[in-house]
Amino acid sequence: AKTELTVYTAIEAEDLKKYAARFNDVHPDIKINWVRDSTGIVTAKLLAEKDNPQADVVWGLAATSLMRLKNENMLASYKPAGYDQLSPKFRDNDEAPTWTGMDAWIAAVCYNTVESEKLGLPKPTSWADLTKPVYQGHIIMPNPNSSGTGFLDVSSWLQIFGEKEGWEYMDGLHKNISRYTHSGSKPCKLAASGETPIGISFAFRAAKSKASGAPLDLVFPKEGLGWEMEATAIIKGTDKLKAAQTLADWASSKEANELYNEGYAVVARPGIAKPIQYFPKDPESLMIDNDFEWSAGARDEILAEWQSRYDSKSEAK
Amino acid sequence: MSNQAYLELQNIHQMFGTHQALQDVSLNIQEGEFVCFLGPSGCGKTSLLRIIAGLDMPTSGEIFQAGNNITQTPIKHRDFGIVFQSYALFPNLNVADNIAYGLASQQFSRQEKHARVRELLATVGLSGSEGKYPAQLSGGQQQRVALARALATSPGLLLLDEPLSALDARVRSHLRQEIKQLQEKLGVTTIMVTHDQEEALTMADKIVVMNHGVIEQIGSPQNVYTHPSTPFVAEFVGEMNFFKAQHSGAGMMQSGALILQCNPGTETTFGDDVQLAIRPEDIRFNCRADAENTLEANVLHLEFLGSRVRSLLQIDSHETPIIADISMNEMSGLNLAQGQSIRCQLPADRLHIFGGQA
Amino acid sequence: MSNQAYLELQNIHQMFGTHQALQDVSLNIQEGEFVCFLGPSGCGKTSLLRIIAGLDMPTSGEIFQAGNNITQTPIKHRDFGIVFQSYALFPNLNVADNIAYGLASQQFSRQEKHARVRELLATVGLSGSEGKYPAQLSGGQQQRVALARALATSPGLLLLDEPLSALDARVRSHLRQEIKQLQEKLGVTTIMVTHDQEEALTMADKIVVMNHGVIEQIGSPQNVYTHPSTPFVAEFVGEMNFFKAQHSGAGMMQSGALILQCNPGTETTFGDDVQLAIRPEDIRFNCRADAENTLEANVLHLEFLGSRVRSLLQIDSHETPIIADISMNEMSGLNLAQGQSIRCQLPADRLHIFGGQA
Amino acid sequence: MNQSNTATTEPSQHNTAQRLFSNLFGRRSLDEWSLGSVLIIGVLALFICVVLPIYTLLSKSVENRAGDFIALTNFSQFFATPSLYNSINNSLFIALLSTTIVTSLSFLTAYGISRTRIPFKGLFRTILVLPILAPSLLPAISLVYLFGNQGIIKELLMGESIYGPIGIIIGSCFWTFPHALMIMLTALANTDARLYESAEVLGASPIRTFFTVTLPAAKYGIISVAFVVFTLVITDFGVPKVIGGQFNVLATDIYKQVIGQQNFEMGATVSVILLLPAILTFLTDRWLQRKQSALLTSKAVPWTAPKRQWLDRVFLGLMLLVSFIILSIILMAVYASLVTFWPYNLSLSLKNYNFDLMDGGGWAAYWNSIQMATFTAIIGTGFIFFQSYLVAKLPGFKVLKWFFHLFAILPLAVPGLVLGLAYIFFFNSPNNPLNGIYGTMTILVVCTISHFYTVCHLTATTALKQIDGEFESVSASLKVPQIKTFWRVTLPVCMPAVLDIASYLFVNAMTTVSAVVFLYSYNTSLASVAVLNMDDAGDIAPAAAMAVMIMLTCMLARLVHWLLGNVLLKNTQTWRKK
Ligand SMILES: Nc1ncnc2c1ncn2[C@@H]1O[C@H](COP(=O)(O)OP(=O)(O)OP(=O)(O)O)[C@@H](O)[C@H]1O
Ligand SMILES: Nc1ncnc2c1ncn2[C@@H]1O[C@H](COP(=O)(O)OP(=O)(O)OP(=O)(O)O)[C@@H](O)[C@H]1O
Ligand SMILES: [Fe+3]
Ligand SMILES: [Mg+2]
Ligand SMILES: [Mg+2]
Repeated sequence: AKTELTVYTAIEAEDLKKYAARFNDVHPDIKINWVRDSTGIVTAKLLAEKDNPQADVVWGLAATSLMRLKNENMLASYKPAGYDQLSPKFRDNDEAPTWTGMDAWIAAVCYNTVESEKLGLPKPTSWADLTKPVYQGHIIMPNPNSSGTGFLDVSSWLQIFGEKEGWEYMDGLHKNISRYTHSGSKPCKLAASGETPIGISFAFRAAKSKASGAPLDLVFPKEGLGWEMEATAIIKGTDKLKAAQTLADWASSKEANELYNEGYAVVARPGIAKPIQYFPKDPESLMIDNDFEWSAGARDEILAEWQSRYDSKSEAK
Repeated sequence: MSNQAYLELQNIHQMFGTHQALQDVSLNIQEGEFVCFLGPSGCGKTSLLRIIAGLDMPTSGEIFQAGNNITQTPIKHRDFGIVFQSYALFPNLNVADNIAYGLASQQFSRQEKHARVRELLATVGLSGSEGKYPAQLSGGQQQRVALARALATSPGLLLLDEPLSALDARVRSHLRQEIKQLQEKLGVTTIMVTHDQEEALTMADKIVVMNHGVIEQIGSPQNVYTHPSTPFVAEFVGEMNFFKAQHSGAGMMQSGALILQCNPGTETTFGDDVQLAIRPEDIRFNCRADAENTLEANVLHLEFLGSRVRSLLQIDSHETPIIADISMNEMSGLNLAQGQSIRCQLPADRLHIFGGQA
Repeated sequence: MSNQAYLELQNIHQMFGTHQALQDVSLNIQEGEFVCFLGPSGCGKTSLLRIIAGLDMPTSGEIFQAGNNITQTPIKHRDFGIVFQSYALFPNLNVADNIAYGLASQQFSRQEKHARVRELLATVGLSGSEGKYPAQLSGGQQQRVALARALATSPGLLLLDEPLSALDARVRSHLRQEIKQLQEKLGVTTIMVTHDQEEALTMADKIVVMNHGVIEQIGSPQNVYTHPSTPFVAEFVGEMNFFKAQHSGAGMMQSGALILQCNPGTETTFGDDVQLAIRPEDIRFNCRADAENTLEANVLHLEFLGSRVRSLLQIDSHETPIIADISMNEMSGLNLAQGQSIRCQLPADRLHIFGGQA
Repeated sequence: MNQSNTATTEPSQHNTAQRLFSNLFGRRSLDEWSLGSVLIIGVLALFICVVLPIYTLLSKSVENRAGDFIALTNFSQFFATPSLYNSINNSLFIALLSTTIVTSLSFLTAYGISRTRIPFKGLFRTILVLPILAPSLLPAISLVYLFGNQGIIKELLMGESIYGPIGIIIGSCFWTFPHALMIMLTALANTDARLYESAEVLGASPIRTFFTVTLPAAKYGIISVAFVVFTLVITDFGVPKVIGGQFNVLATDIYKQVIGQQNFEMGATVSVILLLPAILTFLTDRWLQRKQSALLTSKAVPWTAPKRQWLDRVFLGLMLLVSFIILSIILMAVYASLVTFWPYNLSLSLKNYNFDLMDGGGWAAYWNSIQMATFTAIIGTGFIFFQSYLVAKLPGFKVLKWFFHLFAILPLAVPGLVLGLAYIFFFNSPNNPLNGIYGTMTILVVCTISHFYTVCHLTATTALKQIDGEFESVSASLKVPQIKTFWRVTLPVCMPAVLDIASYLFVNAMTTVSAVVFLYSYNTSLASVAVLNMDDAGDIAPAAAMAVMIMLTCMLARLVHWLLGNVLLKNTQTWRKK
């Protein structure tokens, strides 16, 4: 009989079928039951279910979230086949690794050419540009408290500009923000539909929206891009450990990395990635040297600070 | 018509769709009179009262008050107070506010209103209840508040739609007297609707008996009881035994094998089919042998009713038995028993004659 | 206690919380008897009936049927049919199904049921109404269906809770006779609850008068009416005038300035305070001058009640006037008028004496 | 008559203990005992599904993450965080303003329907209650298309942003309006022509009559509406989530605390704070209801409106306006769901109905919703009606019934969001033997039934109360088991109420978000939650499409209800005819 695995994921909904199908090409005896939600919700769900886990595997969730789960001692340690071939950035540098990186998901700014023209907004080229007064009320970004993308933005600015200047930067940016959304892809979708001329989001979403016909330009600010890893892990205590390991093995295989590359410019296995439409030629050079340990550790502090500074936007009105 | 009448209805008709609720109703009411509309449910009493109040317009006919045609006069220019069947007190206003409701529109000062309310409450015997709400009052008390409210503006005409029907028997007979006394004291012309004959008999100066939208008889209580002009009135006001009979000679009626002597009066001629009628209490038992209209009857059944005994008497030549009421006092002399045969009399002066069949 | 009694209640008490609804009620009912529980609203009649039916449990006391203690017997082992005040007909079942409702559980064939329903409908005079629904029947017809349903299982005991109170006066007096006749025909022991004294007087073999949860008197209708054992019974069953008086000698009672001769019987001694009572219809007017207990009275008010006139008489030495009823026949000889003075008699054999004050 | 001898004989000596024993046991037949045990099961079920979860939630609010008791630390932290406790102000502001608007508007429209002579009353009524068939997210999404930055009539806002209090208030008013209207219609249906006639006879002007007769009679209805709307708005999080922008309210705070920050304890704390106004509202409403029943008289004569030309015209205008607004909002959502790519490609297509390519669970979520709603309607109706029946008609078991009633009323005071969170805490606890139902369809059905229990219970109880209380006594005297009377009489007579309950449960199960948003799992995602998630992910048009699907399904359910009620019942309920 088929083994059924309950897999929690934050991979875009439209790609789930593809992922499962590719996996089943190789392992037809394992059926994947997806539980798909945005990063925050999946993480919350996993934590809520801590005492009684429902998931067997997490495939495609922000690495910082997985680190959090690791701290809660919820992940089984497993070193998938070919683990050592992955770039070190994509590895849990622990004795007994618990998570395995898949691909990188990088920040980007979605710029709606039609609406910007109407409003006379120049195309920004850097993060710093976004604090200019012209953009006042025209920028939407995700709320780091609920969105993984939002958090990677905030943590990258703190790393790019330094802690103090980072917060000063955000103070300036905050003046131009019309609202913070709960999901990371929403700012780009809103930019695509003209609800806002500029949305801070991530590259994968931006490229997809542009491909589906939206009048978008992708902007990759020159100071460097925050990024986050999608990663895979096995939940501790699963009663289908064997199948779970099979999936984890495949998730770091070459085929899988080719699959990730269909949407993501940077993947865990070096030398696999081919350029992707609308992406810069060498995305890795734009990616900052992200310190995940730091950002995972300081997460609660950063979020609390962010919340006390910006989370009551509406009162200004 | 006479100009002395306080209120005069002329040929009132009322149609509801195809249903004729009132048919050619004409009526005079004198000032200060207490008039009862009496009739079975659905006979049109309320309809008539509403027309007099101006709440409904009659399909045709006219109403005159002191000689003026008021058929078209709007309610607010008419001068009457009304108590509805179930009082219709404002549940959200207390007793004082209910009573003073009609005073507001007449520019009374606060104190005047106060005084008037107190006076009215005293009149209806509810002093001190100003602050209570209708829900806190018993049925009888609510009824009195409704009365006080209707009287507050000192209307020339008081209309009461079955004011007592919602109350229980004891409260009812008590309030009957009170209303009557109040009316006499104030001298206000009053029309009361009722379907209870006893109520009408005890309270009214004039009874208007109605049936199927038509007035059957108008008269004093005594007159209506002792000289009902139709079989309907005879049966509705009190109880009545009926026999079919035929005019068989001057003042003689033949019913079955019986030949009964009757007081002349009704105009019937030989061979006419008539109905004879007699009230149960008018049948005599202690009668001399030579008295008129005596007959032998068989006692079928005796029913004890407290102050009197109701007997069911079978008369030879008649199919349906007749009812006779015997007071307990008379009974003690008679020693009647079931199954016994007895001689009784249908006194000629107590026989009613109605032409035609029922 | 006697074993012949069909039903025997011994010292029944019933408490609802702190409210004592029944207090030490004991009662024997013979087979085939028609018993009425009579009393004012809230006196505990329904409570007692429900205890007999087994619908409620008494707080204490026992019930015996044919000598067997059935106090604890579950309803389904008791043998009675019951008709509720509201009839409680099943609105969605037609007449036939309603009547046959209790037959189902007793393994009757379809045809037997059919036959039984038809028989019962004939008994209550509703043949041919099998297919109608309760909403299509008049109140009186519904009542009969409820009766038929209760009779369907041929119960040994029939319980009726104010079966007539929801009906209008005319239907009521008609059904009274029907129920009584049916009961006589079937010979079924019957208990009926009512607050209408006339109903109880005309229908019952035995009346149980109740007040405040206590039995005041048990007796035949005549007995209860003519020999009420307490002032409450005297006043509740029929009307009664009361005077305060004092025993002032052998068979003599003094009330105000009046000295009245009374039939001996009640044990009172000199100086005892008593209540004298007389029914309005027992006061005589055509009395010889030498008769006992005559007195002069002033006619305050006359009220026409149809078959009789109610007079309000003021007696010199008494504050509250007394009521006397005069039949119309007697009245025609008397020619009484308001304000007139008249000589009347309170016959000694009609005076009731109750010890103690009211 | 001779059957009397077969009556079981018991020893004639009874001591008190024995009597007590037989009072408790001996006299109950097997029949009554089995029904009694069903009642006991019912009380237990409600205890487990309502009381225990809420208790667990309350205890969470005074615990820290590790589960230690920390008294009110969470609360002081809440009040120390300005952004959190600002939400209280925001919530109150939104709720009070919406309450004022909805109460007055629903009074006016209800007046128009029941007290004027305007034409097309039935049509207006149908249109005005339409919003009840849509999830509360639908108006919010629709508002984005109407007043958003690309909205077709955004100029009407004169530069104000729809994302914020304005949007929340319009959206809240839209979806709470039918609830208010229905209460208001019942309140105003209570006319008493006699009072109007009395007022007229006593010379009162129309204005005075309005203030002394019309308004007082509707007073409790109006207060009741105000409280209901207040609770609905303050506990709703769908609308503020979609259109609230950065305007935080308590309900979204809970969501953010739990989903965004995985801070369950603070979520529980905010839930408790949200529970307070709801409970206060609930208690006041109960108290008012009791007061009102004392005022109602049974002899009222229905009042028919006289012709008042200008008044009728004004009301016709109002009805047209309100109907127009409601229809616009609904039709905007429908239109938006059909537009290929708003606003750059306005050609119509069904692309947005291709839910399988979106977040939220795809078409499977829609079918799950239907399945969930069907189970809720069938199981819920069966359970609720039968339990209400036992409470109303089974003799004895007084204490048990008292508790049952208490438990049945409780859910009314518990906002769905709070209930959902309580369910996580309670059912997902590993030492709860029932934790197997966590993440299954069962827990969704159980939670939805619990969430909407009270109204159904009251509907059933009202219907049962109208049935003669002596039916059971009659059956007992005829020796027919009570359950048979239930089948043959009680159930058929109450059929209209049963259908009402089923339809109410179905529609609410289709549209509810708040209670289930924490509880669904991969194979039980629901359409209403999908709307939220799609909107969350920026797929606004597909979200509109799913909301439209839900609304159409509810309309279909109502149509089926109507057909059953009018066609089927008419044939089986011939007995109602005179
Ligand atoms: N507004 C109306 N529309 C149609 N029919 C009406 C209306 N009002 C009264 N009727 C009918 O007219 C007839 C007389 O009604 P009315 O109320 O005057 O009777 P009533 O004598 O007062 O009876 P009750 O003693 O029952 O009050 C009845 O058959 C009634 O059904
Ligand atoms: N289940 C109960 N709980 C509490 N009190 C009750 C209950 N049943 C009856 N009572 C009270 O017991 C008293 C007697 O009630 P019961 O119904 O026997 O009166 P009744 O004589 O039948 O009156 P009615 O003529 O009004 O039907 C009343 O005061 C009533 O309020
Ligand atoms: Fe809810
Ligand atoms: Mg009438
Ligand atoms: Mg009773």
